Amino acid sequence: MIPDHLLPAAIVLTSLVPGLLIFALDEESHVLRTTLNLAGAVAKLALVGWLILGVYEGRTFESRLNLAPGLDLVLNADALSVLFVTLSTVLWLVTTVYAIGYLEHSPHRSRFFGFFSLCVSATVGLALAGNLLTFVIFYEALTLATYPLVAHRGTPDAIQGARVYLTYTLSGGALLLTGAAWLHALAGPVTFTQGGMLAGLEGQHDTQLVMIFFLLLAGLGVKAALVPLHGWLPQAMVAPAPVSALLHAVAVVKAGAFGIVRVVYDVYGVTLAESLGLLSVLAVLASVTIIYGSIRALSQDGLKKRLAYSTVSQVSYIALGASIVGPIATIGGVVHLVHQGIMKITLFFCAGNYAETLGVHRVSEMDGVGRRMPWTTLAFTVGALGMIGVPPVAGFVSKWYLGLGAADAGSDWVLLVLVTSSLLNAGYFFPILFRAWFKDPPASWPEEHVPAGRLETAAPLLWPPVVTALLALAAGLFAAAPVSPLEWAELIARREYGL
Amino acid sequence: MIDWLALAVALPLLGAVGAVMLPGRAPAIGLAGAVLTTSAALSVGLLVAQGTALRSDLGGWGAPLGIALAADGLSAALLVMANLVALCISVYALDYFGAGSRRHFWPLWLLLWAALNGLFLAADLFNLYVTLELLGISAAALGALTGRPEAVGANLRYLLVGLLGSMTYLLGVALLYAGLGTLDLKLAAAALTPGPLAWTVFALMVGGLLLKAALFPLHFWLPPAHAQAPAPVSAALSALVVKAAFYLVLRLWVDLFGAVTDGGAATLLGALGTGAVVWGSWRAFRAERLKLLAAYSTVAQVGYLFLFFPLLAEAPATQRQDLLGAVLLLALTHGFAKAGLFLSAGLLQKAAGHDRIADLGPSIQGLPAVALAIGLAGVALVGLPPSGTFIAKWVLLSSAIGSGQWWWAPGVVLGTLLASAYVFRVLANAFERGPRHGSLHDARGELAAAPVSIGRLAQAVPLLMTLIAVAVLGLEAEPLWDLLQDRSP
Amino acid sequence: MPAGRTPVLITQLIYGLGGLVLFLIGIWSFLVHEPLLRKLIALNVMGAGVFHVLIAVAYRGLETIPDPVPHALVLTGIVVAVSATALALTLGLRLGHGDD
Amino acid sequence: MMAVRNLLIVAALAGIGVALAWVLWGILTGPAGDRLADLALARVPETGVSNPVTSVLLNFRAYDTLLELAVLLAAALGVWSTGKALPGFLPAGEVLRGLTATVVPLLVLSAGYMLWVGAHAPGGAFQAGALLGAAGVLLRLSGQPSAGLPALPWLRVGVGLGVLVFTLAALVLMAMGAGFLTFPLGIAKWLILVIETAATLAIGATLAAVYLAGEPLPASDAPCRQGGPRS
Repeated sequence: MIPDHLLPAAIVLTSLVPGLLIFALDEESHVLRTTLNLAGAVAKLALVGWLILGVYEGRTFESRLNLAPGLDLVLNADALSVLFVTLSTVLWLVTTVYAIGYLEHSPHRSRFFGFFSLCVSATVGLALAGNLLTFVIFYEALTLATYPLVAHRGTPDAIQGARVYLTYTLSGGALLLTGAAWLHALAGPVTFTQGGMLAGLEGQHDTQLVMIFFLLLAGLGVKAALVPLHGWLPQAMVAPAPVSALLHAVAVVKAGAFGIVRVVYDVYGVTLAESLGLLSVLAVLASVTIIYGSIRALSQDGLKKRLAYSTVSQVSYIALGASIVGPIATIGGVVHLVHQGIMKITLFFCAGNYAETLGVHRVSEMDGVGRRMPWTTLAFTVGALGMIGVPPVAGFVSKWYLGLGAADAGSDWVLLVLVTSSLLNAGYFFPILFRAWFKDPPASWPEEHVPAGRLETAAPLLWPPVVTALLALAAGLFAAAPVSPLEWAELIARREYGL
Repeated sequence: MIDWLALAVALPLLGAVGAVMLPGRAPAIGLAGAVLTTSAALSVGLLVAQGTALRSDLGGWGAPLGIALAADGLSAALLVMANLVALCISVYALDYFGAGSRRHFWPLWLLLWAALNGLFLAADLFNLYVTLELLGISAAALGALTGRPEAVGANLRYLLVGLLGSMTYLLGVALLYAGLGTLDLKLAAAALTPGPLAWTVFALMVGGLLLKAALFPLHFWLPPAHAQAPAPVSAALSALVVKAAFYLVLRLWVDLFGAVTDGGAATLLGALGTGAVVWGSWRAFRAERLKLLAAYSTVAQVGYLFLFFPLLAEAPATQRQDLLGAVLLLALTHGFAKAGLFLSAGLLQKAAGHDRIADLGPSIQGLPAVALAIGLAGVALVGLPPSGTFIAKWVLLSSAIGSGQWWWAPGVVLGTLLASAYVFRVLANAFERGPRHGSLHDARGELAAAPVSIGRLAQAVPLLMTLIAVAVLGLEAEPLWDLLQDRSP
Repeated sequence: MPAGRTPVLITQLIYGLGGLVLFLIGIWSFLVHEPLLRKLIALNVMGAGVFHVLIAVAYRGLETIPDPVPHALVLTGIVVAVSATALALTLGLRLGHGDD
Repeated sequence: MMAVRNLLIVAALAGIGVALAWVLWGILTGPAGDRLADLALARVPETGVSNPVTSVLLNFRAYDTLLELAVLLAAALGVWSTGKALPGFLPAGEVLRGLTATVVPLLVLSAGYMLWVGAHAPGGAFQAGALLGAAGVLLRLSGQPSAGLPALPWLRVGVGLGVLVFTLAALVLMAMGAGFLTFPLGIAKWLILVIETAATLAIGATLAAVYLAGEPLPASDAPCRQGGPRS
């Protein structure tokens, strides 16, 4: 078996190595490519399972590579990283299946799946990052690995979208790098420490610490799509559906949100962050983003665009959770990292299915789509209800904890934000559900690719959304079960607050 | 007794003479010379890594009368890099040059190589002048090899500017000998005291070298000369020749002038470096041809190297090592990455018949290995992880801020962003499938119809080099710092 | 300063300062004149200036054998300068500047 | 505009000149004393030659000289790489031919003398090589398109000869345990003479060859050109 100090590295390598091998494959080697993809995904899942067990038992896992004096690449597993790693690993497996079905006949598959694997490697790497340097390294690597995916189709739109994506993320990356290097100069190597590694620095360098925080926040906020840094996200919608799923649920946006959580809890620590007045700024930014994203989503006719603005809004719940002091809000924010991922990936899978099966891209074309594709639409419905926060889907749990936490911390205005946002969510999701289920289907679909057979669409396209929808339901229904995302978020909150 | 230092210079000289005398066998002799020279250089590197600084008194006279060759961590690291890069270029060149230019390329190339090794190993200030001239003359001759008027003109200008630089350097050496009575670097360092002589000699020697290192605003000669040369030569010019001049400035600074000049000179170098980073990156972004882009990118990268001087000047002894390691890492990474980029550009130029960035789509998509090499080179040039440049920039930024010289940071960040802009302008071609380029199949068809076929070996070389820049130097750079540990002979 | 050194010093200064003047004239000409051939001549003037400085440094009076090291440096420098000039002239010739 | 620029350049150079002159004054009146002169002169007897400058060039700083021969070689190769040699000149008239017939052998003879005398008096490989080169130039001017140089294969040997012999000698010495370029006293004189002879031939051949401004053509198809020397 793998020794403890190599396990985190091995988890990264299970997607990195297949990714590099896939690049070298011939375009037509379907079987080998699929085998490599799935073998990597399954192996990663197995290793992550083992890791969860170990972390639950309190063992430490740390892989360390010395880059230069005082600069270490550190991968280790604490409760927070395990949560994110598990999410990405599970969703990667599902997305891989989906992507194989989605892209099987389009060109450049080796290139696509190669970068796809690199993208997940980078995500897992930044999830397991044990210090800020490592985080920055994988954060930039993620940018690089996703650029080819966004540009994949090669149309002028795709190239343009990829350029916008790159402009935003690399500028953000530069700010993050500056902030991180500054912090390194100020405080030495920035190791992620529960309770905050800067906790002792209170009262010294306050101005510098505030400036560094905003540099880091700006860098992370780009990927987390905090308003006004969200401009790339709707443009990046030109990418193929599995990529959108990856961007929105598994990797990019999540990486930004995860980074904010890390910086607040494990770099600054809640106490220092609050005493510097950083949290209230973050709370305001997050709230503005939540409302703004929802409002913009209302008026989008393109289904993927509507979902994109919904992401802008939903991801900021995570930042909102981090900005409210107290374990309950922390639980809400952290658990939403998982819940939003599962629900949003479901929605994107479904959107991809509509486009791929029927050529339906717009909300206005979705009349009666539920009758033609009931399973897909059912999955979509679960995801949408979850986003609105209807029990018992997972989204309800997150919002519940966020609300409780806000009330607990005396930030009543946050409740108002939550309620408004939920109403707006309902405002842009219910019309879709209504059209899909209750309107009559048109005589013919815009572009029907897959004829209705025993299944409503190709099996690799159908199963992933069904599975993730079930996961979203399960995460809500069995929230109290051991090793549920909620339980795990509580574990994280306990450790962060030293309870 | 095997004198590896002397062999590192003598072997390429012998190879050059062999290639001159037997022009029909020039490639075979050249490659043999390349392999042997690289072995000698690697031996030097290994010996230094094992803990001894090397010094060889040629002729047995010893300083100050005789000339010595010497290698410490700094020179050994650059020597090894230069020789590995040169070996890669040699392998690539086998395929590149046709029957007409082979007999000209190989002997000049080996002479240039001898000059590089001689320069990295020199311990005598006048001997450095001779190696500089050998370098400049062979480089200009190689750069003009295509015989096109633009190439000849650009390289004539390069030769003349280089001569201006070396003449200035030589006056500095003359005054230094007049004042100190020695030409040996170590002895001169021991004798030099702060004062008008030190400052004048510094201004003359370093000023001359800055011209050769193409530090902004003295860079004007570089882009046309490097862009017009044949691809393997451009690779050597940008990756190695400019680097050699920079090495000399650093060497003189560390050994000779650092202690006798005040911070003002270092600040000036840093300011010029910032100018180079911003201006070079901007011009690279605006360049319409790939090789010109690569050449301007060299101007910018040289700027980063000079940004370390003001930090070195202020740093306490404990941090000097870190900074030296970082600047060395940056130089090494750029060496591999830029050579890889130029070699890739050469392949694209062969495949497409031109190097206009906007029209490179079909050829770049038909050569995925080359696209990957350009991508990796781009990662290293921008300074994204994992690459040696990233670590170097991290050290640069945190030292600048940590020592209170935060004003160097914005230039670095701006340069990084501009660099991403110019790199991805090229890379976007790898994905574009607009109507202009037709579909992938058209692109392949066009390539198949083209008379030029690009060999697998020629494609593998730049890929290997850029992989070294990214994966090896980005993840396993620690030994560089060990090399820099103080090791007295 | 010992009295015997004065005549030596004067000779040295004439050569040395003359060398500096040549060097500066060379730079001036290099900077001001566009034609590459003139720049090349300017460089050779600069070289001559440096060599004069070295010769001045080597001089130790009529009765004393001069310092052979600068003399050797000058010889080496001349050959190097000739080589560079030859290449530059040929390149210029190929450009069509050589016929002036 | 140009005038202002030129004025600025002159002013800047004048400033630099004053500074340089001041420094030079300081050096020449300062205590630097004999520099390396006495040390070098004291050890001349160990070099195998008695001319101090030759001692420095071929022994103390022989490595410089080796690289300098490489510089010369690089220039020749650079010249050759630019294209074929320019056409030769029309055969000279009676007077010039007669002069050439007298002067060229004299030049060759003096070159031999220079080479030999360099061991103990001013002279040596460079002066000798320069004389040979001058002989070549003269031949070329008087209508010999090849400047008296041998056919290309041999010319290639000729221009490389200096570096070849020098490097081989140094490597053999190293292999024998003496050290790179370390001449044992007993054979130093002869070694230096061999190296200098090779260097003389190489320098002479190179200087004459670069005067052709290109790679020489095979002797048979070297065309002649109308008119005298390029005007």
